[in-house]
Order: sequence, then structure tokens, then C-alpha cells
Amino acid sequence: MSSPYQRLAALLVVGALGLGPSAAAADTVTIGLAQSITGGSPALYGIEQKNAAELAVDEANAAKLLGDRKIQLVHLDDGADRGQTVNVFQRLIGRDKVVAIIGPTLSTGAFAADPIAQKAGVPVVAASNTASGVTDIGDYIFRVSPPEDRVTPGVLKTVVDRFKVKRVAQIYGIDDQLTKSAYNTQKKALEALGVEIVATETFQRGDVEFAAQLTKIKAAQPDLIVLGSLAEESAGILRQARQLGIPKEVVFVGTQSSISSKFFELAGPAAEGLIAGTAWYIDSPEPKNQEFVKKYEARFGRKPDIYSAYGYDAASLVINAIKEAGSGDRKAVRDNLAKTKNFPGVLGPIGFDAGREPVIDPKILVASGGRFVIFK
Amino acid sequence: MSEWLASYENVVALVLLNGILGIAAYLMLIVNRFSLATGGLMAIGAYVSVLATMNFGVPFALTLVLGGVTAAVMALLLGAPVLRIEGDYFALATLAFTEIVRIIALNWESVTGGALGIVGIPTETQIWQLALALAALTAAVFAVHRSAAGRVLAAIRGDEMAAAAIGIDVARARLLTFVASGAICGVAGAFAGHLNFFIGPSDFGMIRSIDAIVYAVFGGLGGVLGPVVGALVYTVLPEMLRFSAQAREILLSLVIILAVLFMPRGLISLNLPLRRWLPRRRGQRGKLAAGQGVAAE
Amino acid sequence: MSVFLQQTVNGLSLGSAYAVFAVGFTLLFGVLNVLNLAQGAVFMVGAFTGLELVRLVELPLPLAFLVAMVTAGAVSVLTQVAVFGPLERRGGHRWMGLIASLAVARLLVAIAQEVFGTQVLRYPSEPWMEASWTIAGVQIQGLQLIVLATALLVMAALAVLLRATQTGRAIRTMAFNPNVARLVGVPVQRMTLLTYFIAGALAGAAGVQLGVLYNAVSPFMGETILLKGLTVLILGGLGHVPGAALAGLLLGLTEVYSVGYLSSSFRDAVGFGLVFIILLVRPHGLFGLTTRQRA
Amino acid sequence: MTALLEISHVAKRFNGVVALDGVSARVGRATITAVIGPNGSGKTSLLNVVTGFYEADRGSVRFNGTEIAGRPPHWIARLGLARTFQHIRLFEGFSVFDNVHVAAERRGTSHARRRAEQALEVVGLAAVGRQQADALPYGHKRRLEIARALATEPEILILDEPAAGMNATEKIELGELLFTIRDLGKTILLVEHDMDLVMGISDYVIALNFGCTLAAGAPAAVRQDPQVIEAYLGRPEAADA
Repeated sequence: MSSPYQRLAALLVVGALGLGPSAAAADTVTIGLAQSITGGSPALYGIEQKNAAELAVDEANAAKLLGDRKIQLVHLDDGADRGQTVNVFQRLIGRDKVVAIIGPTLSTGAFAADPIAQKAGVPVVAASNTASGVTDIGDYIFRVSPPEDRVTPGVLKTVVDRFKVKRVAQIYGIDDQLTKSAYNTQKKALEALGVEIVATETFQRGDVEFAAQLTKIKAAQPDLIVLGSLAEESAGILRQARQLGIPKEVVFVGTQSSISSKFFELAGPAAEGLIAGTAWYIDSPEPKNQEFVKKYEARFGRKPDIYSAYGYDAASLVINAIKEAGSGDRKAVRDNLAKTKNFPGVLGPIGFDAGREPVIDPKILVASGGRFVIFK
Repeated sequence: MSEWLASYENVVALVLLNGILGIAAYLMLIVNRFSLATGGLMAIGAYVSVLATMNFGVPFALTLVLGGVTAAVMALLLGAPVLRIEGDYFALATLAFTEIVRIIALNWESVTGGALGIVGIPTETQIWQLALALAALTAAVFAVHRSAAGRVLAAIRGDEMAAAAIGIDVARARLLTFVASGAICGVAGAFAGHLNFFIGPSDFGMIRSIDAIVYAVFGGLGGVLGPVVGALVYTVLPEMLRFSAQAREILLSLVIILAVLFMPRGLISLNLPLRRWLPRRRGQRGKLAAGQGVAAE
Repeated sequence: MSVFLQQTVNGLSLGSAYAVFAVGFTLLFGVLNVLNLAQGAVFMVGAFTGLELVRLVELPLPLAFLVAMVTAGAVSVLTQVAVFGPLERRGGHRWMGLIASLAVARLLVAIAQEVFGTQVLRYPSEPWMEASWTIAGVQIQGLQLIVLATALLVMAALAVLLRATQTGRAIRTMAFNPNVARLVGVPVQRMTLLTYFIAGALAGAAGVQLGVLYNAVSPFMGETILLKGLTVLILGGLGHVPGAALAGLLLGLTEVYSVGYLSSSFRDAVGFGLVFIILLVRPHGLFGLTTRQRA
Repeated sequence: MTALLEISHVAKRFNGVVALDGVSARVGRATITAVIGPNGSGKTSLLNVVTGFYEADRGSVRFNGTEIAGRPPHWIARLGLARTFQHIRLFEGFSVFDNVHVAAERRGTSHARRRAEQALEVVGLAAVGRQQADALPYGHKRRLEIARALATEPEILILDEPAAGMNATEKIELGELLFTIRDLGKTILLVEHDMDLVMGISDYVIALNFGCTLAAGAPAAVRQDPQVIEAYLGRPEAADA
């Protein structure tokens, strides 16, 4: 039996192997993927983005998109902890010498880690950060996920006009950047529309019980209930709202996060009627999208959701920019990303505006018969 | 070397920062209190210092002091009523404090930015500052261990009732320790706030408090180097295990379980050459009887 | 008035699941003086076991519920045999036990994530689950009643076990004093394992209850309930079994009323504030014995 | 006789169980006073009330004329009342010397080392100061507790069953030690089961039963008291306990 000291030493040696320099071959281009696959519910959308990015890279390699040069994808998990997001960024930039980074999963991580990439001159393309201000960090920061303020005001205006809404209730996740950011945008848009907000309720990440909030909302008799919530929370809220007998005439509007087959699985028949604005839905007729959905399902055994779509397009856009740049030069890749217009993505034709926000065509969808269809 | 540092700069910073937090937790543990207030006190230090920087342009050095003092005052106000609560009840009362701070930070949007946090904080925190702070703190705690005050703390740890019986004001000593621990958490919070451009309420929850205790206990409560070694290993371990993205969590938890099983008195209980740097009284027997006997009678 | 009654119904069904979880939690504490932070993960194991039995093996839910309880109990026993027991024999400090329990929780969550993925899953819906009635403007779901009934049943069974059987007396003797238990011939090791089993089974029961009621089973579902469990533990008095049952209901109602009549964003602050104030007034919890000695 | 310690009508109950039911007693300066009584008669509870570890429900404890009932233990200790415990409570991990040194430092850090050494000399442990206290034989641990109490320079030394677990020789030595301490001008109040020891060394004996004072006076007188005989001495198995 070895001494505890030796045991510790052995442990440290084994671990230290992972900290050595990385041997990247000359004929490869490395892209970093900073996604949370552990650390609680953020892993839900981190894994989707990781899967989709891997799919995009494998396809590009198979199609020899960069000629003889291979694209290597290095994924590092930050455990949804923003301290680790910074660790991951520094390591991708310093050790793995990545050309660009796709990620991170959470906006909190983006605010902490993106400035490092900006300083190092490494382009970052986010696929799930929707908080406002992320791309203001610098001219190397892009995203394909449209911030809520690009989508929500239009959706709410349409809904309020169509259903002659007078009274609105809001419910949102107070401790999550994504949902909180969505709430802020929704509130501003509702105020601009001049409707009365009769109830504002919150919940926290991990909550599964919304009955107390919904009972209060029901008593306030709104015509419209606006959700600032992720897919699984939206499903819970809708089910419990119906169980509490909130009438069918009351309209529900959700965020882009609800665009997921998971939502229908979890909500069941209660999903019916939810309205959300987004660039993507699984039945989107774009040919590129139909192909993507098929391939994704074949490889991962489940249907993609909106984060898979964002992840796929983020990776495709980065690969395209490397191809256009003709090299793995970070500056050239950034410039080509910034120039991208009307790239055929699964989200439809996509490009970046001067603020490096996505230029896409948001659609208004409604849940109907177990799927999202265009709201008419 | 500089390239290595560029890749692992933040890891190094976190090791040092966590070392400081580990010592804050350690100080409470050696007076037999399992404090989960670390996260809450750290949050107070972080928000106060960051707001001072962002809104009033206060120099960084001064914001460190400000963060430390505010957290210390908070610890004083909190500690006076709470410290008389014993054992696991105390742990849960301080957990309640940390959670309440987090909920206030989430709701007090005009000041804290709510869940969206505060963005664009100037990154003033440097590795050398953290290293200096950790070194100074380690030296200070080491000196305290060697002083009459240190013997008082050791006596409380050794047996609370006997300590009271020789005239030691256990409650007062504990309150002072809590205030000192709070000041350290506050300064650590101020450093953390100026490390990564951004702070938000989720940075300072229960997990932060538990992690700090893990550094101390995992490292070993035999001396001030225990929490520092604990923070080092516990912070670097996840980075070392990156060679397996899929199984990282499983490996990490297995390593911790094995470490706990085979080194039940902490890493520092190993026969390291460091040992002579530890205070004299680290015993051959690691079991802290008093820690178990806190629920009196 | 109907809003108040509705909130009460909401609070009781939520609180009864809290109670089932907390009773196991507090039993472990009371009998073995162990604060086992892996209980939340065992709760999650119970929820997943029940789910897989219903989905893959197509067991009827009541049967799946029982098997999930047994499985969660077995996992709990396994953690004792593999980790907590050896640690205690090696003279690990009580605080080391806490760290070990956190690591065990992390391990169980990581394994669940590998096996089931991070997706939130739900129990297959059956018509009887959707039944609900409106009584005086209050919506009552069949599921809520079933959760409440099973909670009462499970806790009544525990009460009978502890109060009316030889085994229960042995467990209570251990809670009173392990040394006395040894002297009067209680098989301490066997009773320790049994206590872990009961605590795990109760956590598993709560996992299935909440999983079915709220349609949300995920590897991370244990984290929230753990915090609730800790709160209930305090409100009820550490180690006080009937106290935990009452305090579980109390916390459910407190949460619901604070959403209903204060503000939902301060719901958890109200729960923790309550803990805080109770500890200041009664340092050993609401139902705990008063301190006898000062140091 | 002017009493150094005056206990009047002290009562204490725990969750309904009466431990002390109006006990009164006086302890004279530079005497050895023993409290006797069967198990559960309230002896240790009385010591705990006097030293502040229990708060009395009612009654008064005056030391040198100062009311100390309800004061915290450390305050009472600083006033000059030092105690030992029924179950030995040494500072875990401390050396023999450190146990005493930290106590001596309560009276100021200057010359604390010398005062600690003196206290060890009184109890005869000066030679083993560097040893780990945990490693001492049982009887020496008891002596070390006494040395630690002495190092706080008390006026009164309060001992809770100091002879418990000692063999006959050790008990004789303990008796001699207590005489030595009294001759240094200290007052001693002890709870003790060993009747031979109590009768041999005490100047004054207080007998308790069911939380009440049964008898008080010179050892010989208490020993003859019919109530004491019935409650206590009449049951030899209790006397041996």
C-alpha cells in the first residue's frame, strides 16, 4: 500500500498530462466550442449547440469545404460557471490557438469571457446569448441568436391588435439572464402598446410549481399572459394554467426558447395556442433546414430545437468565414464574418448587421396540433 | 511561460482567490462554526466595491478596503444574534443569510442590475495582487496561531466548555473571528468583482459558500496551509480532468470521494515537508471532538 | 375567498411532497446525526426509476412508485456501504462527511446525466391523471389528492414502523443514544443501514410524487428540493420526525401564501427569513428541545 | 464565619424535571466544602449553576458579595471561580504545558509561562510539560485539569468528582493535593462520591437529595444525620458508585 503522499502525487501527474501543450497539426484549423454540458439546466441548451456544431463541422470536413485542410473542433465544458468560462476561453485562445470560438452558452459567461477574446483578437459567435449588450463588448463579438428586442415587439403588437388585448399578465424567471432579459423587452413593448399590466409574477430556475403565481394571475383576469421562460418552464406554466382553469380565450405568448419539440412533449395538449416569435421552427420549409432536421435526428436520435439550429448556423458561418478568408487568420476570419450577408442557413438567409447582430427574418409562430406553424 | 500564463491566467487567479476564501472559511471552522455566510458576505464586498468603482470612480485599492469593511460590519450585525445558534442550526441560519442576500441582489435592480448583473467592470485585479493578499493573509493567520489570541482560538476548538471555564469569552472570540472572516470575504469579493468584467447574483450563492468550506476541509484543518492547498487542488482538478469532457463530472466526484476516504483528515494530513510550517498544535489525532460535541448536553 | 382556498390547495399538495422528502432527511439526522446532502440526488434517482419503469417496462404507476422507493432506498444504502460507513470507520471528521455527501450527490447527478441526458422528461400522461373537479370555484386535481393521500400513507406507515414495532423501538433507541443502543443489544450496523434505506425510500417516493405532479424529471431536480428540505429541517427541528412532516406542509403553505399575498420574487426570501427568525427566537427549531447548557 | 460563596434558594428544572429545588448553601473562605448526595440529587447541576453553565430559574448566588447568578461562565471564571469537569475536558491536541499556559494567560500574558509552570509544580506535573495531554495516564489528566484551573488564579476551586476513576493510592495523593491547595489560601468546593475521601478532607459537608438540601455541617455531624443515612449512606451500593 502506497503512502497517501504517493497517491496524491500520482493523481497530480495524471492530471498534469491534461495541462500540457497541445499539438495541433499544421494542416488543420481549430475552432473552439465553449458550451456548458454540465452544471444544471443551461446544459440543456449547451448540449444542443455542441451536437449541432459537431454535425456542421463533420459535414464540412466530409465535403472538403476547406480543401485538404481539416477543421478540428475543440469542445470545453464550463459547467455553467462563469469563472470556468473564462478558464475555457483563455485555454482555447492560448493553448489550442483557435481561430474562432462558438459560445459560450450563458450570457453571464459571455460578459465575463468575451472581453478576453476581444482583447486577443479572436472572433466569437454566440448561439444562445440573447441578453442585450453582448455584441457591444467589441467588434469581434457576433451572435446568431437574435436578441429578444428584435423579435418580441413585433409579436406582441400583432397579438395585442389581433385579440384586442386590454389586460396583460407577465410571468418570468427572475434569476436567469435569458428570461430576465426577455421580460425587460416584453415589458417595454407592452408599455409602448398602451395595455395595462395587471400582474407580474416571477419564479426561479429549477421551479416546477407555478400554481401559486398562476392562481394570482387568474384572479387578475388578464386577456394575455406573456411568459419569460425556457421551454420546460413554459410547458409547466401552460399545463398548470389550464389545470387551474384559466379560460381558453386567454392568449399565451412565449419566448424563442419555447421552440422545441420538448415543449410539446412536456406540455401535452396544453401547449395548444402558444404564440412565439422566432427565426426558426422545425417545419420551416427552407430546404437547408429540412436536411438539417433529418441529419440531426439520424445522428442524435431526437429532434433538434432552436438551440441546435442556432448552433448549427453559428458553426456554418464560422466555417464559411474561414473558407472565404482562405486562412486561419483570426482578423481575416472576423472581417469575413462581418461581411456575411444572406448566407443560406437553417434559419433562412442570415447575415450580420453593423452591430454584429444577426440579420434574419423573424416569423410569428403558433402551437397548433403538436407543432409550430406560421401564425396568420 | 508567458504563453502558459496566457492560457491559465484565470485558473491561477481563481486558485489564489479561492485560497483567500478557503482561509475565511477555515477561520470559522477552527472556532467550530460551519459558516455558509461566505457567499453572502462576498457578494456584499463585490457589489459595494464594484459600485464604488463604477459610480464614483473610487481607486481600486480603496474599493478593496470598502468592500472588506462593509462585509465586516455586516458580519458584526449578523454574527451578534446568529453566532449563539449551535452546530448545524448555525450552518443553516447562515445559509438563509446568503440566500436572502442573493434574492435581494436579484430584486434590487436599480442598484445591482438584477439577474442581468453589472457589465463592463474595469478589470483591476492582477495576479500579483491576489498572490500578495494571499501571502499576507497566510502570514497573518500563521502569526495569530502563534500568539496568545491563537491559543484562545485553539482552546475554543479543543473544548468550548473548558475554554469558558478558564475565562475565555467564547462568544466574543467567535464574533471577532466571524468579523475577520467577513472582512476577508469582502476583500475577496472586491477582487472577484474586478476580475472578469462582470458580476451577477448567481456568482455568490450557496455554492460559493460550500466551495469555500470544501477547500478548507478538503485541504485539512490542521493549519492555515490546509485551505490554500485545498483551494489549489480543488480548483485545478476540474481543469486537469478536461481530457475527458464527457466523464469529467463523474471523474471529479470520484476523485473527491476517494480523497475523502483515503485522506479523511484532509490533504495536508499527508506527510508533506510543509509540515514544519504548520502551527505546533496540529495533532496526531485529527478528529475534532469538540466539533461533534457542540450541541451541548 | 376562493383564491385563498385555491392557494391552500396548491400549498397542501406541494407541502405534502416536501414533507415526505424532509421526513427521510430528518430521520437520518435524528438517528445517525448525519446531514446527508446526497438526499436530493437520491430523490432524483427515485423519480427517474419510476419514470423508466413506467416508460420502458410499462409497470402501472402504483407499482412503479413502490419499486422506485425500494431502488432509491437501495441506492441510499449503497452510499452508506461504499462511502459514509468507511469514512466513519476511518475517523473522518463530521465535516468530511458533508463533503463526501456533496460529492456523492454530484456523482449521482453526473451518472444520471450520462444515462438520461440533460433533457427534462415527463411521466406518460394517462386519462386518470388529468381528472380534476371544481368545487366552490376551487380547482382540485385528482393528482393533487393522490399525492396528498400517498404522502399521508407513507408517513403513517413510517409512524407505525417507528412507534409500534420492535425495529422502530431499536431505531428510536439509537436516536436517543447509540451507546445505550449498543448496550441493550440493538444491532447498530443493521439499523443504520435500515435507516439509510428508509430515508432513501422516502426521498424516492417524493421524487415520483413531484415528478408525476409537475411533469418535470431531470438530473438536476434534486437541487431545489434539497434547499427546501434544509428549510423544513430547521422549521421542524433537526431530527424531529413529526416536526418535519408538519413543517413540510407549513413551508408549502408559506411559499404559496407569500406568492399570493406578498410577492413571488420574494417567495424564497420569506421561507429563509422564517428560518432565520425562528432560529433567533428558538435556536433549536420550532419543535426542537431547548438548550440546556451554555458554553 | 463570613461566606465566600453564598447560594440561596437556587432552583432549576429541565423540561419539567426538577433538578434543584431551592438549594441554599454557604462556602467559607479557605475551607474544603464537599457536596454529597445520591445520583441525580442535583450535585453537578448545582456546580453548573454556580459556574454559569446553567442559568438558574430562581435564587441567588453571591461570590464575595457580588451576585453572579445568570452571568456567563467566562465572566464568573474571571471573577475568581475556576472549575473542573466530571468528564475530563482537556484542550484536544494541546501539550500538558499549553493546557495550563492558555489558562495562565487569562491573567495577563506577562509571566504567564512562569505561572503556568508553578501551577504544574503544585500538581506535580512539571516534569511532563512537553508531553501531549491526550497521552497522559488518567489520574494525571485529572491533576492537569486542576492545574489548569489553578493557573487562572482563582479564589475558589470547584471540582466535579475529582476522584472518579482513581485507584486508592491516587485518591490519597489527591487528598494531599487538595490540602496543599487549601494551604495556599484557596477555597475548594467539590462534588464527590467517595465517602472516605469526603469525610477525610472536608471541613464542611452539604448533603443533597432530590434537589433539596438534606443536611449541612461538619462531616461527622452529616454522617450521623438520620435523613442522610436513609437517603444515601443506608444504601451502600450507591455510596460505592
